Amino acid sequence: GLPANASTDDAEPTSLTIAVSQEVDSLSPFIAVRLLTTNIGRWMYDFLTNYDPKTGETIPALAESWDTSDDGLTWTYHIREDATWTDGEPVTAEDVAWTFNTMMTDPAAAEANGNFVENFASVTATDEHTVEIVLNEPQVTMLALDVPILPEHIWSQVDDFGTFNNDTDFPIVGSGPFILTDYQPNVAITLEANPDYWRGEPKFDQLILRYIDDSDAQVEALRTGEVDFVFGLTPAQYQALQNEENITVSAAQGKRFQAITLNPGARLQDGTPFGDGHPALQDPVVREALVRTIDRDAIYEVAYGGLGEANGGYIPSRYDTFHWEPSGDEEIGFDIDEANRLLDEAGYAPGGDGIRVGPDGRALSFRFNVHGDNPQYVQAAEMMAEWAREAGMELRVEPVSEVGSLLDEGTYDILTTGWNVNPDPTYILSINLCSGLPTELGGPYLSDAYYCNDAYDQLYAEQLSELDPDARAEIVKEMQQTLYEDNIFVVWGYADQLEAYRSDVIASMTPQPDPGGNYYGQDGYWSWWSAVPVGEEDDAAAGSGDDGSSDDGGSNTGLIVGIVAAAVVVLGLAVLLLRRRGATADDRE
Amino acid sequence: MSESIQSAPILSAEDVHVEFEARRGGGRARAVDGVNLDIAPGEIVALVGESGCGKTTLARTLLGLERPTSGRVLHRGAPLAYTSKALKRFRRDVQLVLQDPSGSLNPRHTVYDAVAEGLRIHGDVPDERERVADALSRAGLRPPERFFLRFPHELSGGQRQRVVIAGALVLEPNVIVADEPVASLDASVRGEILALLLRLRDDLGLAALVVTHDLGLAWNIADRVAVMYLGRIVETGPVEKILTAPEHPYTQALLSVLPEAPGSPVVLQGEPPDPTRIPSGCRFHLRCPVLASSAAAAAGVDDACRGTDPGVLAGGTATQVACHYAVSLAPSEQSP
Amino acid sequence: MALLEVSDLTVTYRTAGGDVPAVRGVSFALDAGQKLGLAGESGCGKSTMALALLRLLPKTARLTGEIRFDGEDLLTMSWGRLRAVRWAGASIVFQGAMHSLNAVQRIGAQIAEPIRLHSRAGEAAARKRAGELLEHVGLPARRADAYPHELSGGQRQRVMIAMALACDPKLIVADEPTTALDVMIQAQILTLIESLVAEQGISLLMISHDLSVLADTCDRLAVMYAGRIVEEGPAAAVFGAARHPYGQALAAAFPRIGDPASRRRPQGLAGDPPDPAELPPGCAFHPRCAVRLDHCDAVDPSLWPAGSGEGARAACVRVLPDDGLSLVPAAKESA
Amino acid sequence: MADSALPTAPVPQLAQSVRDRSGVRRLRYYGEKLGGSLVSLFAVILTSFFLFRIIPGDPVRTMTHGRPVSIEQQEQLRRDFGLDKSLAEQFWTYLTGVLRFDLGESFQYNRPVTDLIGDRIWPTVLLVGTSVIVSAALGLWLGVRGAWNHGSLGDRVNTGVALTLWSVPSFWLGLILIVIFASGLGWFPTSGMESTGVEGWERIPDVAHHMVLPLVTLVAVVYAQYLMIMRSSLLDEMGSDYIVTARAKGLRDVIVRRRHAVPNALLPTVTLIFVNLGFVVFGAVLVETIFSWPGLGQLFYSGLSVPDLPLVQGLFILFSAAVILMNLVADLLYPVLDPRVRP
Amino acid sequence: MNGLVWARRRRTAARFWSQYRQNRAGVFGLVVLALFVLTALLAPVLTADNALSVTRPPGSPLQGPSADFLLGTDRSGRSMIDLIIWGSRVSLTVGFWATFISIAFGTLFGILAGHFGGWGSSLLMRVTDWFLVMPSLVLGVALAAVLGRSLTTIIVAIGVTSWPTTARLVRAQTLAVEARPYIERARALGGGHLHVMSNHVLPNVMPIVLAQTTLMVGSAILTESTFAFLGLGDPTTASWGATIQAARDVGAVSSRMWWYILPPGIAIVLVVLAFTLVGRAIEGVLNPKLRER
Ligand SMILES: Nc1ncnc2c1ncn2[C@@H]1O[C@H](COP(=O)(O)OP(=O)(O)OP(=O)(O)O)[C@@H](O)[C@H]1O
Ligand SMILES: Nc1ncnc2c1ncn2[C@@H]1O[C@H](COP(=O)(O)OP(=O)(O)OP(=O)(O)O)[C@@H](O)[C@H]1O
Ligand SMILES: [Mg+2]
Ligand SMILES: [Mg+2]
Repeated sequence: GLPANASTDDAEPTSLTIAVSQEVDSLSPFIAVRLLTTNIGRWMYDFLTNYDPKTGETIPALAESWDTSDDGLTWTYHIREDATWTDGEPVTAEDVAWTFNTMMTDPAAAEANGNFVENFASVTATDEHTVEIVLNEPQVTMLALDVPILPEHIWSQVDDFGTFNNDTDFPIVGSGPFILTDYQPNVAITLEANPDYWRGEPKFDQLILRYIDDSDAQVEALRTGEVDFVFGLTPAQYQALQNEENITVSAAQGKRFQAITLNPGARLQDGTPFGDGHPALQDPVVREALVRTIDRDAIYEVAYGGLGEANGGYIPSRYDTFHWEPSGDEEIGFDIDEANRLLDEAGYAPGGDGIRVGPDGRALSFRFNVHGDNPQYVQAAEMMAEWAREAGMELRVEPVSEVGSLLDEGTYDILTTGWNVNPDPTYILSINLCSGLPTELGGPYLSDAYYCNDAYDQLYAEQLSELDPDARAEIVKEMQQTLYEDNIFVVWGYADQLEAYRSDVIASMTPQPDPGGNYYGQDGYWSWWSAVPVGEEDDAAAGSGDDGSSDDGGSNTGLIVGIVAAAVVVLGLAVLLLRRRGATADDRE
Repeated sequence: MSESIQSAPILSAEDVHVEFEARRGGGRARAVDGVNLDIAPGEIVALVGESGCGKTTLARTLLGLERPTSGRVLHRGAPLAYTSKALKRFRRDVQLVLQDPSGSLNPRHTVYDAVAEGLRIHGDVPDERERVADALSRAGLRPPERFFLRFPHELSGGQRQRVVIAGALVLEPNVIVADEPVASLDASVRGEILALLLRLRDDLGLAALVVTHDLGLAWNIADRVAVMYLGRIVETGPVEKILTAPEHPYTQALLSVLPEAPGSPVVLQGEPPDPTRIPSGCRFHLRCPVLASSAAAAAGVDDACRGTDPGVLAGGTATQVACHYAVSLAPSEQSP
Repeated sequence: MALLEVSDLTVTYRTAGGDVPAVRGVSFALDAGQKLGLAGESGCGKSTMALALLRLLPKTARLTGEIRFDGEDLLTMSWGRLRAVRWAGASIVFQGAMHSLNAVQRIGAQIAEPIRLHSRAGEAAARKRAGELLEHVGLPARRADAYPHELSGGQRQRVMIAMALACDPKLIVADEPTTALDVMIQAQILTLIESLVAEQGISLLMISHDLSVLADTCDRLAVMYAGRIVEEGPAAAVFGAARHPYGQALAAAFPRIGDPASRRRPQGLAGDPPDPAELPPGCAFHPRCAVRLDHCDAVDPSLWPAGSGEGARAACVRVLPDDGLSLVPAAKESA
Repeated sequence: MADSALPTAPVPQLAQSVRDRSGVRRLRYYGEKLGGSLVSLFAVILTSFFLFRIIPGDPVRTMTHGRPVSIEQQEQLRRDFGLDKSLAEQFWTYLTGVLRFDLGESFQYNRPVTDLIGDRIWPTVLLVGTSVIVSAALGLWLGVRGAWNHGSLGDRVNTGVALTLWSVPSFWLGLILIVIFASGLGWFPTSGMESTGVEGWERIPDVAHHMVLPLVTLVAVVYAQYLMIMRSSLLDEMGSDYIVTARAKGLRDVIVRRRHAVPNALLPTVTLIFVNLGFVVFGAVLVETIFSWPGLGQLFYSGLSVPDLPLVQGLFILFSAAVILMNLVADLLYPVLDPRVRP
Repeated sequence: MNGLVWARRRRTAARFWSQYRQNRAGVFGLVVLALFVLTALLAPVLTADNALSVTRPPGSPLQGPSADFLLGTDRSGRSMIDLIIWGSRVSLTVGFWATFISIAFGTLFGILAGHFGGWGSSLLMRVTDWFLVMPSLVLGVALAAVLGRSLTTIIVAIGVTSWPTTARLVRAQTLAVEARPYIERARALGGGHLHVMSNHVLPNVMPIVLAQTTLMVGSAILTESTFAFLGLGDPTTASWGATIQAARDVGAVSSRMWWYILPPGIAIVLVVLAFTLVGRAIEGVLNPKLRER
């Protein structure tokens, strides 16, 4: 029941099939938190703003433009007039207001993105195309409100947002470049191009997400052409596919860092210690010595097949504004001799079995809990254990399925961890605040490492109120340096994102950042929206005119150019503001 | 109650009843339904009867392997205690020999182990080897050393039964209870084993209760015979008397169907009766040829046959019969 | 003419432990309407012989000799012809009725099966005949719907007999038909067999280890020992006045109640039954023989007319002229 | 069978009461079996409650899994899941839930576990059902052939192949089949249950096409069991006296086999098939995962990796219930097939 | 006497062996098994000191077969042959220990349940039944979560979930043995429960247990690989299952690294098959009814 695509009426519909393995948690944007479903949400529903594919800066989307009051508490968004729902209704300010108001009033609707509206005082549609949001306090994420705007005329009929999964009526009414037309759980999800999308119709008629659990099976399916796009390749697969005909591989700089955390003594906010972390790790010398035994380069060379970047900075180098890395003397690099020297000096003499014993008589033998399902972590852990042994420390690698409980109870010495980092680093920085520690035993908390350093907290507060982007970036870098020097949250580096697609199906696609970026999991829908089927390259080049003439209220080249231009204009503004990324895609393990 | 001036019974059953929860639902089986039986030292008693009449159950009860539902078992005049210690002591004195010698021997134990098992259980270890050798040679396995390390499957049936008997003898018991000791053996071998039992009685003064369905066997070795029918002893007395001049119609029928018996066989119709449903009156009356032939009616006991239980026979060595008809013919002979 | 004529039949089982000669040259004849009893102790080859008669032995058995049934040699007969002879010509009653009946088929169907096969009768006719047969052996026809386990041992044996009668065979082979049964039921079954056989003029080959039972039922008796017939003759002659020491011992093993000779004097045969795989040289019985002669381990006598009664024969050196010394090989003589 | 029935000749006038009693006995037998199953089921329900509570870790933490959730949100979830209640209360809620077929809400799918199971059960039933039918048919057929010609070359090859396949880890076999037949030769799709966009009747050949490799994998590792059981029970039967009787009746070999030996030998095999069925469902976890077959096994695997406790718990109950049910069916079926054990 | 007993035992063993030898498949299984056991025992001798090192491996990661590394290298640059050799240690250890637990429990409970009738036995059997219906993998998951992912966990999980099978088998055999007259005879001789169980039941149950043991080692090794596949194994140990899993982790199948995926699988198949063949051969010798098969 889809409006046929005019340009491909006669031909077989072109489709782009992506192999996925993650399950759908919900198709309701109020609930969906997984990478897959938040991505689909982006393709189905427009947001107020979007990110530029090249730079990652904020650009207009549903909101054509916006104003903010001087005190930064009132934000007014001007909603574009040419946006329509796929059932023909126009997208209005009412829809925007309804979406936010629902999240503010109904806890069930706040499940996924509630953190965006926590600070909202009111959201009102002042007219059909203007929304006004009043805040309680200034908020940095106002231009990164990654919240899908929902059609009020449909969603207002839902009784219980806690149980509504938006997967009963197809096609699902949306406003994005794609329309979700079919969902067979764990078989496939089908999206079709929205011919009326204001930014222009996608070139592929269909976007199909096909479930293939096994990563080897995914690659085999790519080889046979059953799917056209595969992501999350292993280095070996990447290398194997590199030389294959009709397949293009891509290694993009990672958004994610890999790290270990050393238990500095788990404690509550009031300082009450708990858990049974090894006391020696509270000694900075031991921590430094331990970090000295880690050969980051070797890890990326071996475990990641050379497809990644060894780096100690907290924010991946992909985000060069905020990225910091130690230079020269700052570096606590691989030096086992130094580690031995440090430990000797500090009085950790080797015991009978070659393992050093602390002054308190406890051997430097640490539990090292590794995510058992992450082969690279396991491999790196095994390497670290061997290195540490050379410095007289024992790391007992204990793979676990889930580290949450160890963290809860503070019953670990060393843990592996890793976070996806979004363009705005606020959230990822906040997890290391003292206020992230639990207030009571078993109570909720944010911390990932029981890190608590007043100097760091101080800097965090400073960067929150620093409006000058460069100055803010400086502070953020300083925070990273503090974190680095404390040797509690020890980042190894950033693995590349490895993807491959069939070049006999997809002629071109826009990566993010462009060039050299990734296709899947973008902040935006650029790759799929821009993907050009093989054989339609010419259409695509000349095609915008076509689209303009055949689409009623659709987009045209001019508009796109305008938007891009507007995006450039907005760039400055965006940098001015601290953005707090709605970290729906943050996916810590 | 015993008329005999022989020494007191070494093992006796006193009004023993044994009931079982019948196998597939359906009430209780009165496998032994009131039995008095005495075994005097040096006496061989044969217990004969049809399949399922309760012979084995009675034998097991006498050995303390089954507890009587009511009544008691007396060992040298003292009631049997069922504590494990008392039973263990009792079992030095009373031994069991089973029908199937192949089954009675653990296929993984050597002859030596099998014979010495009793000694080991009772902790008599010092001269074990001599006693095992002695028991084996008594049982006719000579020279015993040749058999020590054989496994049961390397022996013939007769030899196996001798091993079992040796295993019983090694504890120097006074009574042997043999449950169909030769039923699974070839006719030619059978005689040898029976001769062995007789010899043991003569040499060692062993008393024996031999359970069998073979009347010829009783004739071969027993002093006294007790005929059992459906949980009761229906006729008992010296072998010569019971097997040549039986009074109970059941015993008569049993004898008449022996191949070499004179006259036409009295084949009882129907299957062996069911211990879960014991008829009232005389338990044999439904199949009784005397009752059927109206001889009983002529003697005027037919109502008694159908309605009155002839009662439980007493122990001792006297000739007794539990039959209204037989009693009516010779009332003076009967003790109540 | 004899209905069944077995001459020089041998059966050898091939096993992992070597060849087992279970039947070693057996010859006998059975006339129509005659009842022959075959006795012998366990393992002497009785069942093997019975099965050999219809070539029912497992593949590991090798047969030689000749079995003439109604003039045809069963050993060289085609399989098709043999199948026709089976049951319709000669049927078998086995000892263990529980195991010889298919436990999951109703007995009626099992009786009807050969009827339908051999007389090409229809389903209904076969069922009817099965019912009649059951009545014939003293079971109500409605028991045709019963499964074997619902019957008692005696009843099952009757079913086997009814089944054996199903195709009006000329010969019934009864292999220990009463061994596991109680005295009283044994008597019932024997009476039944006797009357049926007499009534229909069927020949009977009855196998048992109980010489007294056979003597009571059969016209003639044959005694087997270690795969050979060692004594054969009219029933009374064999049971009452056997000439072979084994035959004598076997007869004596069954006491006569009331006979003071056997009172408190059980008669047995010393020694162990022979193992067919390792038979002693010469007369297989000589190690257990009480009247053994010196040369018994060298001479293996064959059946020789002996004893009272018509056609009575025995295989013992003592019945031979000059005690069979003429048969002793030269080597032995000089030793 | 073991307690060989004592000869019980019903005296005619007692026949009626015997029949009544057998009715009662039958009822009692079925009652006992049913009761036993219910007890087992209850034990499983009980176990699963405690089993999944000894697992360390806080489900809410598992759920919120690195999302920027505020502390209030975490507490709200805790309330939603009833984790703030006492253990007894939680158990009661759980128990009443299970009795109403409410197995809770999956963490990762945000849907009732029962719904998820409802979605996924049919692909599993299709795959497992077909595999059981195919492997039973194949196993039984080869088993019969093997037993009848036992010791022959064909029999030895057959047994050898079956045992070898039985020794193969099924997931490994699946991978290799994919490499050879899907990506190498391109005969079959690499994974999934159907192609996208195929509608109507065409779905049948499409699904069949997708099912070939998973089916082969499943059958390959399972059929050996049926083969071995059938072969050995048939060999058992072949030595029986009633087979000699049947041959003595003049029946042809094929008939003896078909009418007497096989039906008797089938008895133990059939029960095995049913008892196995419950486990095969579970064995499908590996194959479904390798082939991305959208069934319960794959669901279970996905639940394992989170771990999604309500889901895993629900499937645990389901799989156990399947085994219990199949055992019950086998128990109830056995008397139908074998008159000897009829109550 | 003792000497005689030993001579006797030797004779029994010789007879056992002469019968066993006739089963060609069994002999094949035994040879394969002996090779693997030998390999496992000699692993330290057969491989270099740094064979298992991940920081100083002998080769570079994921190399194809070459003269230096006949079966190529793993993701850390270790020789696949060395890994398989060491893997035999782990896999066999897991197999043996899991089987030991399973057999010990199963035999104990089986004999107890079979020997003591009554409600105690029914209760015990209910418990076994209940263990029988518990999906073993789920139990394994729970155990893995509680005990942590380690070989011990896997051993315990396999042992704990597989003992009911043995228990049922042993119970059935115990019941059969208990029905034999020699038990009655032993009781009549004055033997108590312990005597009957240890002197009569146990020796007669042992053959079944022995055959079951061999069969179970194989299936334990298979189960171990399954656990590894489900991500419940300990990826730091070099069991064959873990090696297959490591191969899957690097995408060896789709990267066409057959040398990484085939050898551990083939090793599993061979060992499991060998155990199965040996188990069946032993069964055949011990149970003459089966011998013809
Ligand atoms: N353990 C038992 N449970 C239930 N019934 C039993 C048990 N033992 C014996 N019976 C019943 O008790 C009756 C007598 O059995 P018993 O074994 O004593 O007879 P028997 O005279 O020895 O017979 P047979 O000559 O066949 O050995 C039979 O009906 C039998 O079914
Ligand atoms: N299939 C076989 N393979 C090898 N040997 C066999 C086979 N069947 C029987 N025998 C052996 O052949 C000999 C004769 O056996 P058969 O069954 O004919 O004896 P039988 O006289 O019927 O004994 P019983 O009285 O015990 O039934 C025995 O020693 C037996 O062990
Ligand atoms: Mg008895
Ligand atoms: Mg026989």
